[in-house]
Amino acid sequence: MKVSVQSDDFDLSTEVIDISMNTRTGAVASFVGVVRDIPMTLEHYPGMTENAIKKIVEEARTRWQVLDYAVIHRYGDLQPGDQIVLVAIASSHRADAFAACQFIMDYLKTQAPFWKKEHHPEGARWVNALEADDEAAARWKSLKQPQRLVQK
Amino acid sequence: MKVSVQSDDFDLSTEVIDISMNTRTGAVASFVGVVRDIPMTLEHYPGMTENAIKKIVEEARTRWQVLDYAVIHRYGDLQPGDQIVLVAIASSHRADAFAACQFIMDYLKTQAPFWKKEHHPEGARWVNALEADDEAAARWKSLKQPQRLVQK
Amino acid sequence: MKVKVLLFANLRERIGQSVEVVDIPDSASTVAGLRIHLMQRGGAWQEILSDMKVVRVAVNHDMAAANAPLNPGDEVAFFPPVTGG
Amino acid sequence: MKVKVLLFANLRERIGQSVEVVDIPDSASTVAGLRIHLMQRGGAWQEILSDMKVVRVAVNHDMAAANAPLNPGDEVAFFPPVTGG
Repeated sequence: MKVSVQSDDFDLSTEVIDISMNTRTGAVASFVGVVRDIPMTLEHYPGMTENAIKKIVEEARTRWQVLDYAVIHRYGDLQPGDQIVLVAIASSHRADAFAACQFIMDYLKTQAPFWKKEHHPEGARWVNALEADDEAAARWKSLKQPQRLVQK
Repeated sequence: MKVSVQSDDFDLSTEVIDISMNTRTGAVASFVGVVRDIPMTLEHYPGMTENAIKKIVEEARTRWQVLDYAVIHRYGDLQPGDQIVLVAIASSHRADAFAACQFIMDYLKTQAPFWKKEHHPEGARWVNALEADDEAAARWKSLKQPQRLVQK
Repeated sequence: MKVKVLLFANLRERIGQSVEVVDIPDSASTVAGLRIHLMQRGGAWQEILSDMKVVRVAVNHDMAAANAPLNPGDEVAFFPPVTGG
Repeated sequence: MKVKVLLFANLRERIGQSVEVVDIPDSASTVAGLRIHLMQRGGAWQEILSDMKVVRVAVNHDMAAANAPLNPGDEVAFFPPVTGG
Protein backbone atom coordinates (compact mmCIF):
# COMPACT_ATOMS: atom_id res chain seq x y z
CA MET A 1 0.00 0.00 0.00
CA LYS A 2 2.62 2.49 -1.11
CA VAL A 3 2.36 5.74 -3.02
CA SER A 4 5.56 7.72 -3.38
CA VAL A 5 6.53 10.78 -5.40
CA GLN A 6 10.29 11.02 -5.18
CA SER A 7 13.41 12.15 -7.00
CA ASP A 8 15.29 8.95 -6.13
CA ASP A 9 15.40 5.93 -8.39
CA PHE A 10 13.60 2.70 -7.38
CA ASP A 11 14.11 -1.04 -7.74
CA LEU A 12 11.28 -3.01 -9.37
CA SER A 13 12.07 -6.36 -7.70
CA THR A 14 12.16 -4.80 -4.25
CA GLU A 15 8.76 -3.19 -4.74
CA VAL A 16 7.20 -6.33 -6.20
CA ILE A 17 8.50 -8.50 -3.37
CA ASP A 18 7.18 -5.97 -0.83
CA ILE A 19 3.64 -6.23 -2.22
CA SER A 20 3.66 -10.04 -2.66
CA MET A 21 3.60 -11.03 1.00
CA ASN A 22 -0.12 -11.84 1.12
CA THR A 23 -0.58 -15.62 0.72
CA ARG A 24 -3.60 -14.98 -1.50
CA THR A 25 -1.35 -13.27 -4.07
CA GLY A 26 -1.05 -15.26 -7.27
CA ALA A 27 -0.42 -12.52 -9.81
CA VAL A 28 1.66 -9.37 -9.87
CA ALA A 29 1.38 -7.09 -12.89
CA SER A 30 3.77 -4.20 -13.09
CA PHE A 31 4.72 -1.37 -15.36
CA VAL A 32 7.85 0.73 -15.59
CA GLY A 33 8.01 3.86 -17.73
CA VAL A 34 11.44 4.70 -19.09
CA VAL A 35 12.86 7.93 -20.54
CA ARG A 36 13.38 7.46 -24.26
CA ASP A 37 15.90 9.53 -26.19
CA ILE A 38 15.37 13.02 -24.75
CA PRO A 39 16.55 14.20 -21.32
CA MET A 40 13.67 15.70 -19.35
CA THR A 41 12.71 17.53 -16.19
CA LEU A 42 9.51 16.47 -14.43
CA GLU A 43 7.74 19.01 -12.25
CA HIS A 44 5.01 18.07 -9.79
CA TYR A 45 2.73 19.70 -7.21
CA PRO A 46 3.81 18.44 -3.78
CA GLY A 47 0.79 17.29 -1.80
CA MET A 48 -1.71 17.40 -4.61
CA THR A 49 0.22 14.92 -6.74
CA GLU A 50 0.30 12.28 -3.99
CA ASN A 51 -3.41 12.86 -3.29
CA ALA A 52 -4.32 12.53 -6.95
CA ILE A 53 -2.44 9.23 -7.22
CA LYS A 54 -4.14 7.89 -4.10
CA LYS A 55 -7.54 8.73 -5.58
CA ILE A 56 -6.65 6.92 -8.80
CA VAL A 57 -5.61 3.85 -6.84
CA GLU A 58 -8.78 3.89 -4.73
CA GLU A 59 -10.87 4.10 -7.89
CA ALA A 60 -9.04 1.04 -9.26
CA ARG A 61 -9.68 -0.82 -6.03
CA THR A 62 -13.44 -0.36 -6.40
CA ARG A 63 -13.23 -2.07 -9.80
CA TRP A 64 -10.79 -4.92 -9.34
CA GLN A 65 -9.39 -7.13 -6.63
CA VAL A 66 -6.16 -5.45 -5.51
CA LEU A 67 -4.46 -7.11 -2.53
CA ASP A 68 -1.53 -4.73 -2.42
CA TYR A 69 0.14 -2.13 -4.65
CA ALA A 70 3.09 0.17 -5.14
CA VAL A 71 2.97 3.36 -7.18
CA ILE A 72 6.16 5.40 -7.48
CA HIS A 73 6.59 8.45 -9.68
CA ARG A 74 9.84 10.34 -9.94
CA TYR A 75 10.33 14.07 -10.46
CA GLY A 76 13.34 16.22 -11.27
CA ASP A 77 15.98 15.74 -13.96
CA LEU A 78 15.89 12.42 -15.78
CA GLN A 79 18.20 11.07 -18.48
CA PRO A 80 17.49 8.64 -21.35
CA GLY A 81 17.14 5.13 -19.94
CA ASP A 82 16.15 6.39 -16.48
CA GLN A 83 13.07 4.89 -14.85
CA ILE A 84 10.22 7.43 -14.47
CA VAL A 85 7.24 5.62 -13.03
CA LEU A 86 6.38 2.26 -11.50
CA VAL A 87 2.94 0.74 -10.97
CA ALA A 88 2.80 -2.75 -9.44
CA ILE A 89 -0.43 -4.55 -8.52
CA ALA A 90 -0.75 -7.76 -6.54
CA SER A 91 -3.97 -9.75 -6.90
CA SER A 92 -5.21 -13.31 -6.70
CA HIS A 93 -6.08 -13.16 -10.39
CA ARG A 94 -4.02 -12.04 -13.31
CA ALA A 95 -6.86 -10.32 -15.18
CA ASP A 96 -7.49 -8.06 -12.17
CA ALA A 97 -3.78 -7.33 -11.77
CA PHE A 98 -3.37 -6.38 -15.44
CA ALA A 99 -6.53 -4.27 -15.59
CA ALA A 100 -5.81 -2.33 -12.41
CA CYS A 101 -2.21 -1.70 -13.47
CA GLN A 102 -3.17 -0.45 -16.91
CA PHE A 103 -6.05 1.64 -15.54
CA ILE A 104 -3.78 3.37 -13.04
CA MET A 105 -1.15 4.08 -15.71
CA ASP A 106 -3.75 5.53 -18.10
CA TYR A 107 -5.08 7.80 -15.36
CA LEU A 108 -1.62 8.76 -14.11
CA LYS A 109 -0.91 10.10 -17.59
CA THR A 110 -4.02 12.28 -17.60
CA GLN A 111 -4.97 13.07 -13.99
CA ALA A 112 -1.82 13.26 -11.89
CA PRO A 113 -0.20 16.69 -11.72
CA PHE A 114 3.11 16.15 -13.50
CA TRP A 115 4.54 18.36 -16.20
CA LYS A 116 7.28 17.27 -18.52
CA LYS A 117 9.92 19.57 -19.98
CA GLU A 118 12.05 18.02 -22.70
CA HIS A 119 15.61 19.18 -23.23
CA HIS A 120 16.11 19.01 -26.99
CA PRO A 121 19.43 19.96 -28.58
CA GLU A 122 17.71 23.08 -30.00
CA GLY A 123 16.28 24.08 -26.63
CA ALA A 124 13.94 23.06 -23.83
CA ARG A 125 10.19 22.90 -24.32
CA TRP A 126 7.19 21.90 -22.23
CA VAL A 127 5.35 18.87 -23.62
CA ASN A 128 1.70 19.31 -24.58
CA ALA A 129 -0.92 16.89 -23.30
CA LEU A 130 -1.63 14.21 -25.86
CA GLU A 131 -5.09 13.29 -27.04
CA ALA A 132 -4.09 9.62 -27.19
CA ASP A 133 -3.62 9.66 -23.45
CA ASP A 134 -7.02 11.21 -22.85
CA GLU A 135 -8.55 8.55 -25.07
CA ALA A 136 -6.75 5.80 -23.19
CA ALA A 137 -8.18 7.10 -19.93
CA ALA A 138 -11.64 7.73 -21.41
CA ARG A 139 -12.13 4.15 -22.54
CA TRP A 140 -12.37 3.09 -18.90
CA LYS A 141 -15.37 5.38 -18.46
CA SER A 142 -17.41 3.28 -20.88
CA LEU A 143 -17.29 0.48 -18.33
CA LYS A 144 -20.57 1.53 -16.77
CA GLN A 145 -20.01 -0.21 -13.50
CA PRO A 146 -17.18 -1.88 -11.66
CA GLN A 147 -16.58 -5.15 -13.45
CA ARG A 148 -14.18 -8.00 -13.43
CA LEU A 149 -12.70 -9.42 -16.58
CA VAL A 150 -12.41 -13.12 -17.35
CA GLN A 151 -10.04 -14.31 -14.75
CA LYS A 152 -8.26 -17.16 -13.04
CA MET B 1 15.01 -11.89 -26.57
CA LYS B 2 15.05 -14.55 -23.91
CA VAL B 3 12.93 -17.66 -23.40
CA SER B 4 13.96 -19.90 -20.54
CA VAL B 5 12.37 -22.93 -18.87
CA GLN B 6 14.32 -23.53 -15.71
CA SER B 7 14.11 -24.85 -12.17
CA ASP B 8 16.06 -21.89 -10.77
CA ASP B 9 14.42 -18.76 -9.42
CA PHE B 10 14.75 -15.44 -11.28
CA ASP B 11 15.03 -11.75 -10.46
CA LEU B 12 12.45 -9.44 -12.03
CA SER B 13 14.61 -6.27 -11.97
CA THR B 14 17.53 -8.03 -13.65
CA GLU B 15 15.33 -9.28 -16.46
CA VAL B 16 13.60 -5.91 -16.94
CA ILE B 17 16.91 -4.05 -17.06
CA ASP B 18 18.27 -6.58 -19.58
CA ILE B 19 15.40 -5.91 -21.99
CA SER B 20 15.36 -2.10 -21.55
CA MET B 21 18.65 -1.32 -23.31
CA ASN B 22 17.06 -0.17 -26.57
CA THR B 23 16.86 3.65 -26.58
CA ARG B 24 13.40 3.42 -28.17
CA THR B 25 12.08 1.66 -25.07
CA GLY B 26 9.59 3.80 -23.15
CA ALA B 27 7.42 1.16 -21.52
CA VAL B 28 8.06 -2.17 -19.85
CA ALA B 29 5.06 -4.23 -18.78
CA SER B 30 5.75 -7.32 -16.75
CA PHE B 31 3.93 -10.09 -14.98
CA VAL B 32 5.03 -12.47 -12.26
CA GLY B 33 2.94 -15.49 -11.26
CA VAL B 34 3.31 -16.56 -7.65
CA VAL B 35 2.41 -19.83 -5.89
CA ARG B 36 -0.56 -19.20 -3.60
CA ASP B 37 -1.24 -21.39 -0.58
CA ILE B 38 -0.58 -24.90 -1.94
CA PRO B 39 2.89 -26.37 -2.64
CA MET B 40 3.11 -27.71 -6.18
CA THR B 41 5.24 -29.61 -8.65
CA LEU B 42 5.36 -28.36 -12.23
CA GLU B 43 6.19 -30.84 -14.97
CA HIS B 44 7.12 -29.79 -18.51
CA TYR B 45 8.12 -31.33 -21.84
CA PRO B 46 11.75 -30.37 -22.47
CA GLY B 47 12.15 -29.07 -25.99
CA MET B 48 8.49 -28.79 -26.84
CA THR B 49 7.79 -26.38 -24.00
CA GLU B 50 10.48 -23.92 -25.11
CA ASN B 51 9.28 -24.18 -28.71
CA ALA B 52 5.66 -23.55 -27.70
CA ILE B 53 6.65 -20.43 -25.76
CA LYS B 54 8.70 -19.13 -28.68
CA LYS B 55 5.69 -19.55 -30.97
CA ILE B 56 3.49 -17.65 -28.55
CA VAL B 57 5.98 -14.79 -28.42
CA GLU B 58 6.32 -14.66 -32.20
CA GLU B 59 2.53 -14.49 -32.52
CA ALA B 60 2.51 -11.55 -30.09
CA ARG B 61 5.22 -9.82 -32.10
CA THR B 62 3.04 -9.90 -35.22
CA ARG B 63 0.33 -8.03 -33.30
CA TRP B 64 2.18 -5.43 -31.24
CA GLN B 65 5.43 -3.53 -31.19
CA VAL B 66 7.78 -5.57 -29.01
CA LEU B 67 11.34 -4.24 -28.87
CA ASP B 68 12.61 -6.91 -26.49
CA TYR B 69 11.21 -9.52 -24.11
CA ALA B 70 11.96 -12.06 -21.43
CA VAL B 71 9.82 -15.10 -20.71
CA ILE B 72 10.88 -17.41 -17.90
CA HIS B 73 8.87 -20.36 -16.64
CA ARG B 74 10.02 -22.55 -13.78
CA TYR B 75 9.45 -26.27 -13.31
CA GLY B 76 9.97 -28.63 -10.39
CA ASP B 77 8.91 -28.25 -6.77
CA LEU B 78 7.58 -24.84 -5.77
CA GLN B 79 6.44 -23.56 -2.39
CA PRO B 80 3.82 -20.92 -1.50
CA GLY B 81 5.22 -17.48 -2.29
CA ASP B 82 7.66 -18.82 -4.89
CA GLN B 83 7.77 -17.14 -8.28
CA ILE B 84 6.51 -19.42 -11.10
CA VAL B 85 6.51 -17.41 -14.29
CA LEU B 86 7.77 -14.09 -15.60
CA VAL B 87 6.74 -12.27 -18.77
CA ALA B 88 8.34 -8.88 -19.45
CA ILE B 89 7.78 -6.84 -22.61
CA ALA B 90 9.66 -3.73 -23.67
CA SER B 91 8.01 -1.43 -26.19
CA SER B 92 7.93 2.22 -27.17
CA HIS B 93 4.28 2.35 -26.15
CA ARG B 94 2.60 1.22 -22.99
CA ALA B 95 -0.56 -0.14 -24.68
CA ASP B 96 1.57 -2.48 -26.81
CA ALA B 97 3.62 -3.58 -23.81
CA PHE B 98 0.51 -4.35 -21.74
CA ALA B 99 -1.33 -6.14 -24.55
CA ALA B 100 1.62 -8.32 -25.55
CA CYS B 101 2.35 -9.22 -21.93
CA GLN B 102 -1.25 -10.19 -21.18
CA PHE B 103 -1.61 -12.06 -24.48
CA ILE B 104 1.48 -14.15 -23.79
CA MET B 105 0.33 -14.94 -20.25
CA ASP B 106 -3.13 -16.01 -21.45
CA TYR B 107 -1.59 -18.29 -24.06
CA LEU B 108 1.06 -19.64 -21.69
CA LYS B 109 -1.75 -20.85 -19.48
CA THR B 110 -3.45 -22.73 -22.29
CA GLN B 111 -0.83 -23.62 -24.92
CA ALA B 112 2.48 -24.25 -23.19
CA PRO B 113 3.09 -27.83 -22.04
CA PHE B 114 3.15 -27.50 -18.26
CA TRP B 115 1.27 -29.68 -15.81
CA LYS B 116 0.65 -28.71 -12.25
CA LYS B 117 0.41 -31.17 -9.36
CA GLU B 118 -0.81 -29.66 -6.09
CA HIS B 119 0.31 -31.12 -2.80
CA HIS B 120 -2.73 -30.80 -0.54
CA PRO B 121 -2.63 -31.98 3.08
CA GLU B 122 -4.98 -34.81 2.09
CA GLY B 123 -2.79 -35.88 -0.82
CA ALA B 124 -1.37 -34.80 -4.19
CA ARG B 125 -3.56 -34.26 -7.22
CA TRP B 126 -3.08 -33.11 -10.80
CA VAL B 127 -4.88 -29.86 -11.57
CA ASN B 128 -7.50 -29.90 -14.31
CA ALA B 129 -7.42 -27.32 -17.08
CA LEU B 130 -9.73 -24.43 -16.33
CA GLU B 131 -12.30 -23.11 -18.75
CA ALA B 132 -11.61 -19.58 -17.59
CA ASP B 133 -8.12 -19.86 -19.00
CA ASP B 134 -9.38 -21.10 -22.34
CA GLU B 135 -11.79 -18.19 -22.44
CA ALA B 136 -9.03 -15.74 -21.63
CA ALA B 137 -6.99 -17.07 -24.54
CA ALA B 138 -10.00 -17.29 -26.87
CA ARG B 139 -10.89 -13.63 -26.55
CA TRP B 140 -7.71 -12.73 -28.45
CA LYS B 141 -8.98 -14.74 -31.43
CA SER B 142 -11.85 -12.31 -31.93
CA LEU B 143 -9.30 -9.66 -32.85
CA LYS B 144 -9.62 -10.39 -36.55
CA GLN B 145 -6.29 -8.92 -37.52
CA PRO B 146 -3.18 -7.65 -35.81
CA GLN B 147 -4.12 -4.36 -34.24
CA ARG B 148 -2.64 -1.72 -32.02
CA LEU B 149 -4.53 -0.25 -29.15
CA VAL B 150 -4.70 3.45 -28.34
CA GLN B 151 -1.19 4.23 -27.43
CA LYS B 152 1.41 6.79 -26.50
CA MET C 1 -9.26 38.28 1.80
CA LYS C 2 -6.00 36.53 1.13
CA VAL C 3 -5.41 33.38 -0.93
CA LYS C 4 -2.21 31.64 -1.90
CA VAL C 5 -1.66 31.41 -5.64
CA LEU C 6 0.64 28.74 -7.06
CA LEU C 7 1.87 28.43 -10.64
CA PHE C 8 3.40 25.41 -12.33
CA ALA C 9 5.33 24.47 -15.44
CA ASN C 10 5.21 26.97 -18.32
CA LEU C 11 2.87 29.26 -16.33
CA ARG C 12 5.43 29.47 -13.54
CA GLU C 13 8.20 30.19 -16.03
CA ARG C 14 6.30 32.88 -17.91
CA ILE C 15 5.32 34.73 -14.75
CA GLY C 16 8.74 34.17 -13.22
CA GLN C 17 7.47 33.06 -9.83
CA SER C 18 5.91 29.97 -8.31
CA VAL C 19 3.95 31.30 -5.33
CA GLU C 20 2.33 34.55 -4.19
CA VAL C 21 -0.15 35.53 -1.53
CA VAL C 22 -2.81 37.63 -3.24
CA ASP C 23 -5.30 39.94 -1.52
CA ILE C 24 -8.57 39.80 -3.45
CA PRO C 25 -11.78 41.81 -3.02
CA ASP C 26 -14.80 39.87 -1.72
CA SER C 27 -16.36 40.31 -5.15
CA ALA C 28 -13.60 38.13 -6.59
CA SER C 29 -14.13 35.19 -4.22
CA THR C 30 -14.50 32.50 -6.88
CA VAL C 31 -11.97 30.86 -9.18
CA ALA C 32 -13.27 32.96 -12.07
CA GLY C 33 -13.11 36.11 -9.94
CA LEU C 34 -9.53 35.46 -8.93
CA ARG C 35 -8.60 34.79 -12.54
CA ILE C 36 -10.05 38.13 -13.71
CA HIS C 37 -8.37 39.90 -10.79
CA LEU C 38 -4.99 38.48 -11.83
CA MET C 39 -5.54 39.16 -15.56
CA GLN C 40 -6.11 42.83 -14.73
CA ARG C 41 -2.44 43.01 -13.85
CA GLY C 42 -1.81 42.81 -17.60
CA GLY C 43 1.40 41.53 -19.20
CA ALA C 44 2.18 37.83 -18.75
CA TRP C 45 -0.72 37.42 -16.29
CA GLN C 46 -3.17 38.61 -18.90
CA GLU C 47 -1.60 36.31 -21.46
CA ILE C 48 -1.37 33.07 -19.55
CA LEU C 49 -4.83 33.28 -17.98
CA SER C 50 -6.72 34.41 -21.08
CA ASP C 51 -7.11 30.96 -22.62
CA MET C 52 -8.76 28.79 -19.97
CA LYS C 53 -8.78 25.85 -22.38
CA VAL C 54 -5.11 25.33 -21.64
CA VAL C 55 -5.17 26.35 -17.97
CA ARG C 56 -6.37 24.03 -15.19
CA VAL C 57 -7.21 25.16 -11.67
CA ALA C 58 -7.01 23.32 -8.36
CA VAL C 59 -8.29 24.65 -5.03
CA ASN C 60 -6.74 23.04 -1.96
CA HIS C 61 -5.40 20.15 -4.08
CA ASP C 62 -8.70 19.36 -5.80
CA MET C 63 -9.47 20.23 -9.39
CA ALA C 64 -11.91 23.15 -9.43
CA ALA C 65 -14.35 24.69 -11.91
CA ALA C 66 -14.63 28.41 -12.66
CA ASN C 67 -17.57 28.90 -10.29
CA ALA C 68 -15.87 27.22 -7.32
CA PRO C 69 -16.01 29.54 -4.27
CA LEU C 70 -12.82 30.72 -2.54
CA ASN C 71 -12.27 31.17 1.19
CA PRO C 72 -9.52 33.00 3.10
CA GLY C 73 -6.33 30.97 3.16
CA ASP C 74 -7.25 28.78 0.20
CA GLU C 75 -4.44 27.46 -1.96
CA VAL C 76 -5.26 28.07 -5.63
CA ALA C 77 -3.03 26.53 -8.29
CA PHE C 78 -2.97 27.35 -12.00
CA PHE C 79 -1.26 24.93 -14.36
CA PRO C 80 -1.39 23.48 -17.88
CA PRO C 81 -2.95 20.08 -18.69
CA VAL C 82 -0.82 17.39 -17.09
CA THR C 83 1.77 15.39 -19.03
CA GLY C 84 2.96 12.80 -16.53
CA GLY C 85 4.78 9.50 -16.69
CA MET D 1 8.44 -49.18 -37.69
CA LYS D 2 9.59 -47.74 -34.43
CA VAL D 3 8.39 -44.53 -32.73
CA LYS D 4 9.25 -43.07 -29.37
CA VAL D 5 6.26 -42.66 -27.05
CA LEU D 6 6.39 -40.14 -24.22
CA LEU D 7 3.88 -39.75 -21.39
CA PHE D 8 3.43 -36.78 -19.08
CA ALA D 9 1.72 -35.84 -15.82
CA ASN D 10 -1.09 -38.18 -14.68
CA LEU D 11 -0.69 -40.34 -17.81
CA ARG D 12 2.96 -40.95 -16.94
CA GLU D 13 2.04 -41.78 -13.36
CA ARG D 14 -0.77 -44.17 -14.25
CA ILE D 15 1.36 -46.11 -16.72
CA GLY D 16 4.37 -45.96 -14.47
CA GLN D 17 6.84 -44.93 -17.14
CA SER D 18 7.69 -41.80 -19.09
CA VAL D 19 9.23 -43.08 -22.32
CA GLU D 20 9.16 -46.23 -24.46
CA VAL D 21 10.19 -47.14 -27.97
CA VAL D 22 7.21 -48.86 -29.57
CA ASP D 23 7.29 -51.01 -32.72
CA ILE D 24 4.06 -50.48 -34.61
CA PRO D 25 2.69 -52.20 -37.74
CA ASP D 26 2.54 -50.09 -40.90
CA SER D 27 -1.24 -50.20 -40.63
CA ALA D 28 -0.95 -48.17 -37.37
CA SER D 29 1.14 -45.33 -38.83
CA THR D 30 -1.09 -42.48 -37.72
CA VAL D 31 -1.72 -40.94 -34.29
CA ALA D 32 -5.07 -42.76 -34.14
CA GLY D 33 -3.43 -46.02 -35.21
CA LEU D 34 -0.77 -45.76 -32.53
CA ARG D 35 -3.40 -44.99 -29.94
CA ILE D 36 -5.44 -48.09 -30.81
CA HIS D 37 -2.25 -50.18 -30.87
CA LEU D 38 -1.41 -49.02 -27.33
CA MET D 39 -4.99 -49.45 -26.06
CA GLN D 40 -4.88 -53.09 -27.15
CA ARG D 41 -2.35 -53.67 -24.39
CA GLY D 42 -5.31 -53.29 -22.01
CA GLY D 43 -5.05 -52.23 -18.36
CA ALA D 44 -3.95 -48.66 -17.71
CA TRP D 45 -3.14 -48.10 -21.40
CA GLN D 46 -6.71 -48.94 -22.34
CA GLU D 47 -7.99 -46.67 -19.60
CA ILE D 48 -5.91 -43.54 -20.15
CA LEU D 49 -6.18 -43.52 -23.94
CA SER D 50 -9.90 -44.29 -24.14
CA ASP D 51 -11.10 -40.74 -23.54
CA MET D 52 -9.38 -38.60 -26.16
CA LYS D 53 -11.20 -35.51 -24.86
CA VAL D 54 -8.76 -35.40 -21.99
CA VAL D 55 -5.68 -36.59 -23.88
CA ARG D 56 -3.61 -34.34 -26.14
CA VAL D 57 -1.05 -35.59 -28.64
CA ALA D 58 2.11 -33.97 -29.98
CA VAL D 59 4.28 -35.36 -32.78
CA ASN D 60 7.85 -34.08 -32.83
CA HIS D 61 6.92 -31.21 -30.48
CA ASP D 62 3.91 -30.01 -32.47
CA MET D 63 0.32 -30.60 -31.44
CA ALA D 64 -1.15 -33.27 -33.71
CA ALA D 65 -4.64 -34.44 -34.72
CA ALA D 66 -5.79 -38.08 -34.80
CA ASN D 67 -5.18 -38.42 -38.53
CA ALA D 68 -1.61 -37.07 -38.40
CA PRO D 69 0.76 -39.54 -40.12
CA LEU D 70 3.69 -41.11 -38.26
CA ASN D 71 7.15 -41.82 -39.63
CA PRO D 72 9.95 -44.01 -38.27
CA GLY D 73 11.75 -42.31 -35.40
CA ASP D 74 8.93 -39.87 -34.62
CA GLU D 75 8.53 -38.70 -31.05
CA VAL D 76 4.87 -39.01 -30.03
CA ALA D 77 3.78 -37.54 -26.71
CA PHE D 78 0.49 -38.16 -24.89
CA PHE D 79 -0.52 -35.76 -22.14
CA PRO D 80 -3.54 -34.11 -20.47
CA PRO D 81 -4.66 -30.54 -21.27
CA VAL D 82 -1.99 -28.15 -20.03
CA THR D 83 -2.26 -26.30 -16.71
CA GLY D 84 0.75 -23.99 -16.75
CA GLY D 85 1.70 -20.84 -14.94
